[in-house]
Amino acid sequence: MTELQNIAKKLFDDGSINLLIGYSNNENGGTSAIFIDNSADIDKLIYNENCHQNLMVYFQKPEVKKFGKLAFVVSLPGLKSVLEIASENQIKDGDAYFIAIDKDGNPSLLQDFHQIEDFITNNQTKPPMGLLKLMEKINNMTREERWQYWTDEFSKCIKCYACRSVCPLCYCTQCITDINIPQWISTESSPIGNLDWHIARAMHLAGRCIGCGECMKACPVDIPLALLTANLNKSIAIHFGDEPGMKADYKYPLSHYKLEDKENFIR
Amino acid sequence: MARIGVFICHCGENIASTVDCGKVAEISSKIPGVVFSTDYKYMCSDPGQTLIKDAIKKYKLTGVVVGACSPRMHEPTFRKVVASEGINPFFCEMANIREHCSWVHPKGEETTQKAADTIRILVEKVRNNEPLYPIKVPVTKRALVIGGGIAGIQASLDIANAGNEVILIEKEPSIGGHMAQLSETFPTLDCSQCILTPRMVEVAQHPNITLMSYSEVESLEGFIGNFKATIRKKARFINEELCNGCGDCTLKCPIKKIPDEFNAEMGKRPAIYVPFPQAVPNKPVIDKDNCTHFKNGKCQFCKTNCSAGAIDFDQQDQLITVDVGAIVVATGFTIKGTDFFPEYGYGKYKDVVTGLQFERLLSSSGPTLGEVRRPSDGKVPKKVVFIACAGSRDPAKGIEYCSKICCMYTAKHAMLYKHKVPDGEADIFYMDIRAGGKNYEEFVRRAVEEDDVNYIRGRVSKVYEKNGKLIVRGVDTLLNSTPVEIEADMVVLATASVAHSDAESLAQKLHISYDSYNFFSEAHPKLRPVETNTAGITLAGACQAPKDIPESVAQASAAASKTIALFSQDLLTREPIIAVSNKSTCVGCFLCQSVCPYLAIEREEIKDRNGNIIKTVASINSGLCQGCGTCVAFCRSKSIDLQGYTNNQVFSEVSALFERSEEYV
Amino acid sequence: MSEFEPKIVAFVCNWCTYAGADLAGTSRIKYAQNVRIVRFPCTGRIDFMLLLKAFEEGADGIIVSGCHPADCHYTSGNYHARRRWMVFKDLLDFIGIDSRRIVFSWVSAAEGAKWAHLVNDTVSEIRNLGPMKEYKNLENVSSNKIGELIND
Amino acid sequence: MKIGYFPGCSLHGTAPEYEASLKLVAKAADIELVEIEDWNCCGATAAHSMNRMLSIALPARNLAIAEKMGLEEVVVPCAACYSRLLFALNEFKLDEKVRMNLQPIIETEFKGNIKILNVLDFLEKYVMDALKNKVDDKFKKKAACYYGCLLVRPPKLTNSERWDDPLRMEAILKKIGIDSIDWSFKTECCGAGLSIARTDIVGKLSGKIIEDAKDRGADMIVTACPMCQSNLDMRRGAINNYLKKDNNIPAIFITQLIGLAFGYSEKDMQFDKLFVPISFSNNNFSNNNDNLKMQKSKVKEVKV
Repeated sequence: MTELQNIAKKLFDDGSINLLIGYSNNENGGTSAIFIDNSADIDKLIYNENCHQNLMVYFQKPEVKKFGKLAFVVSLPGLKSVLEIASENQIKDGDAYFIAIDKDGNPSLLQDFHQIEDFITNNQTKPPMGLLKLMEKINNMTREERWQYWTDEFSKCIKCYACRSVCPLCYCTQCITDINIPQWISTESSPIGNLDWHIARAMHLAGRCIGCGECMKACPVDIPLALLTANLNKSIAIHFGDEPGMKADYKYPLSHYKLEDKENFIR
Repeated sequence: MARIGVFICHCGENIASTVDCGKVAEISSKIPGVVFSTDYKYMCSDPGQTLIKDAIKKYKLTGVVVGACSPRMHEPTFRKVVASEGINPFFCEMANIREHCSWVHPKGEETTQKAADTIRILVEKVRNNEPLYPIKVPVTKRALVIGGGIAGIQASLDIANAGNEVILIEKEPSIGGHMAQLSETFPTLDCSQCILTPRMVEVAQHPNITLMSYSEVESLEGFIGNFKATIRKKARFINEELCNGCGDCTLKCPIKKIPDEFNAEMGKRPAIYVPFPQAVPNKPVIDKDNCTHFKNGKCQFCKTNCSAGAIDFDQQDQLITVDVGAIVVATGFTIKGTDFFPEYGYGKYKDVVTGLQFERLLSSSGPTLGEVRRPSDGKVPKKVVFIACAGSRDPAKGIEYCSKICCMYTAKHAMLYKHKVPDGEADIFYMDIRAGGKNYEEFVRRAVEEDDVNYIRGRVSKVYEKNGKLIVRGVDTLLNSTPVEIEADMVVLATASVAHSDAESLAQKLHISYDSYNFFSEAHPKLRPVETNTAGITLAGACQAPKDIPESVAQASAAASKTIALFSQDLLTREPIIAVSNKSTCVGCFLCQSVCPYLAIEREEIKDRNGNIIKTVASINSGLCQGCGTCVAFCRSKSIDLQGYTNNQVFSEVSALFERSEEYV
Repeated sequence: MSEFEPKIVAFVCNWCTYAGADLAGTSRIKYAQNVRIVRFPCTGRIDFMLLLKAFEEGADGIIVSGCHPADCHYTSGNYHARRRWMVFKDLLDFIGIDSRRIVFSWVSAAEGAKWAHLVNDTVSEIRNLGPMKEYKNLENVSSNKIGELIND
Repeated sequence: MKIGYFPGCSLHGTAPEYEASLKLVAKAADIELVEIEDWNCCGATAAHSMNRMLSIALPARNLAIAEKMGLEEVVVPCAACYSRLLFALNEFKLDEKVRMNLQPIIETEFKGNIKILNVLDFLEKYVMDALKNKVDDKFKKKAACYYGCLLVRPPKLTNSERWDDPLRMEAILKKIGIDSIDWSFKTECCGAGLSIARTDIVGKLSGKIIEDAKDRGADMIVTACPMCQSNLDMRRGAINNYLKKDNNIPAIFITQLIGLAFGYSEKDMQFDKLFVPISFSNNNFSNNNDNLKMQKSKVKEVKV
């Protein structure tokens, strides 16, 4: 039995949890989420470098919530999303256990936000180089080139909303794109509809996105979606000095202000 | 299906001279849903209103768009018209084709097109309007009057005499304001203090008035009928209840050389002082910055000599919160000092004084006991030059307006000087004499004809000192622009009246608007001259613009009557422009909560039948919400909306911004 | 060919800029006709989606204007708006939409002349930028790419 | 450090002592003044009374050349030149039409990034610090600091804070131990260009200045403008005529005094070029009769 499985077993054995969400091998040779509701299935629980999905996306699903006591296997991005949704009043301290996987792959049990905050501080990683390079490349383009780049990318979008489904922060019961009075965003996968959707998605995640990159990985047509939010978070860090997912009492930068915020762009 | 009527007003020639109103009506008639469209000379007139009423009946209209002036002008008028025909008044919108169109553009097709576009935008809004019903809120029948000059005193007395409570706050140690500093008043030359001090006493003794001197507004929350004001009662270091006003402390204070504010710094006062003998309240105050005790802890002369034991060096500023239903702002004005004028010596010549300083020299309660003596050597000046419009009406000085009172008080000064120094000479440099007012022109003529005051029409370019005389170099524009040089003993500048230096920050605390000179702005320059744009707050006196005493008093009574009218109702009707939340779609992220400046967003727990909490959602307190809509723009799931500016309404407006020709083919 | 006349929409708050535009009217200060005004209670109310919608409707330029800092009728709506626009502008820049087409300004109720200048300046700047052809071309961007992808 | 230098006609003509003293003062403060190559007239009064574009193009050409030379700042010691150059730069910045039309006229590119310093700006920015511990007892004289009109006016252009009663020269002189009087004619007109055509008017205007300075106990008038200095110094004949008495109060450039404080000699500072003599050596700063006679004879020589 691995250390991970040991921790899980103990949680079941002492009755702390009714459901554990972790990773297991799937028939395609990859990994997928596994929902374990009794200790008999614990031997299927694994963790390796292929386990990237942010399992916190399941936290708000009613099907999961009804189990009551929960545990999640989470790595750094998952833990950041825990703190972010905590700051958004979606999870309270003690609502779930977290089996945190550190950068060397070792599991440990975290129970409160304070421990999570410490864990995140001690396990900081750099964002993937590829993403940063692409971001820099786009920023170095002329405006016309950037527009062309994104028009091309967005034209691929088939409005499958996989980006929304995998995002742990897209938990609204009513998404703006589903509203038809008024019809904010055209439902068809037309150029304008696609552009509106991706701008709206980015703005709704600005200052909230914790950078797990799931949206990009889930996208069936490979639009580098995480760039939009990553670039916005960069602006927010520069303008306001805020970074989401670091503290449970994080103050959303767009609903707070400082008198001295810069306004050199305002006439 | 909406049945909308469009009514285009010519506003006489105001709109019709540049906009083809008939054509706008014709274009509007083709908008889907518009079943009636017409134009008329004066839509706000009685026949105009009847025209709308008749059309509502005849065409069974469900909504109305009036293309006329700014909604800030006539929206209530037309909403009333619509309501009188049984339609919810919020189905009436105004398209601003006057201020935003006909007045700012030349006559032509494009201007007409803009008017038509504006109508179309509002038609789309009306199509998506929903019936709204006024909100009733209780009224606190207590007024806060800020400023205890003649305007504040008058407003307080009027409101209190109508049977309402008044809290009058004054930032100085005594009420009275500038009027208490004046010697005599124009055009009657009656003694200023003689007519003012009875009013001051009346304030102090009035059972309905709570006087808080040496106090300032710290902050203000709430809205009409329900303000919550926090007042800073500054420590005067005197126990006001123990103090009997004997004044022994002021006599015993060893510090005696502090420039006296009440005497416009022409005299001196001690560190513990009553600003003037008739002060109300007649209680001293310790000037902490100049008091030896506060500087090094050594002196306590006042304390040891106070038989009442009223001196309290440990007193602290107090913050007092009061509930009030209405506010009258009567904070008055100040004047530019002589240091504002490079050409008149930057204040370095002692014998160049301001009008207010000269007023103190004329006053029998002033530092010279009413004898005109010049500050430098105490000699009686035999030649006094008065300079009117010092700073005022001068774009180069940044003060383009007329200070209004200077022509009259300069004439008064010259006259009073001549009465006191009959062999003296008084010269007045002026630009124009503005003596509009009852008996004002006659007063000026009296100065010229009876008192031999010498009026010189021209400006003064420079005043400098030479051999103990002030050389006034100017020009006489009536005598072929002859340069004039006058050797004067004294120069009196009628310096510009300006807003207080803290006027801007007070306006920001009160959320009232102010103009570029920091005078507070009235809601409408002609028809709502005492109200501000913030409901429940009115203006009185020179905080709005320079005014003389009769005008200030008249406006104070007007502000009081507005306040009394408000207090005559138990419940106040508020516009239902507030936010509402959709509790079924709200996910309770509460990112909206911190944007609400009124703390109107509350957490509401939704429970199932067994009392278990299903979720916590945002709920809007309709009493607190003021309808800014900031939370609406924040809500990702659009679970909050703003009545009167709903998502659907503004979205429809934007959708109708530009004409899409195919729709009308 | 006549000169390109840009279509400008102004989203303004009721208390400051709308009143400032009223003052421009009462003062008879002339300015360009290209602007269409939409009234909001506060700049805080202005949803970024409405700006996108305005471009979609054919606007070549957008003015967003409200009360100066510290003057907001509702105390702080303009401060929130200020942050929102800071972030939104950066996003538009990143996507390649010319953010010069959106002009943010504070115009108080006393600044009728500033309002007139703002409109005139915006019109002449947008005239120099030319029509907002990106958005207009979007209508013509074929869904071919999507088609190609599905056919793959 | 290198700073641009626009002498204008005066410093190469009537006021060589101003140029000499300024250059040595700069040298003492470790500044090299680089004269703008091939400079031309600033346009003076003639250009702006005739043609606005000409009055902008003439100074702008000088500034453009300075920019091309890689200079970031240029010192303009003559107050009139200073005014014209500042005006041109300001118009260039504010008026789009000027920007569009200028280049073909001056046949060179101009970006408008250069900064213009008058002599007081220059002394405050680069020399003040070097004047620490330069208080000298021999300077225990009363100065009447005279600014004239164009050094401070128009205030919107020059950004002067106290344009009717400036105190900048006073502060600089204080550094070397000279106290200044408070007087009323600091910014009065000296008569300026009427020096040639209407010497009598200059006599009257400058006379009033001299009279007030003297009445208030000044030992010397200190200037920062070659025009003012020449009127106050050279037109003593006309001045004395107007005042109906002889006046021997000297008028000297501020840079000459600063130079002395740096240890240069009166000869270096070209005191001999002054019509009304002045000397600080051997405590013989005086207005004795010898000097007066000398002055009278000189006045005669140059009477136009």
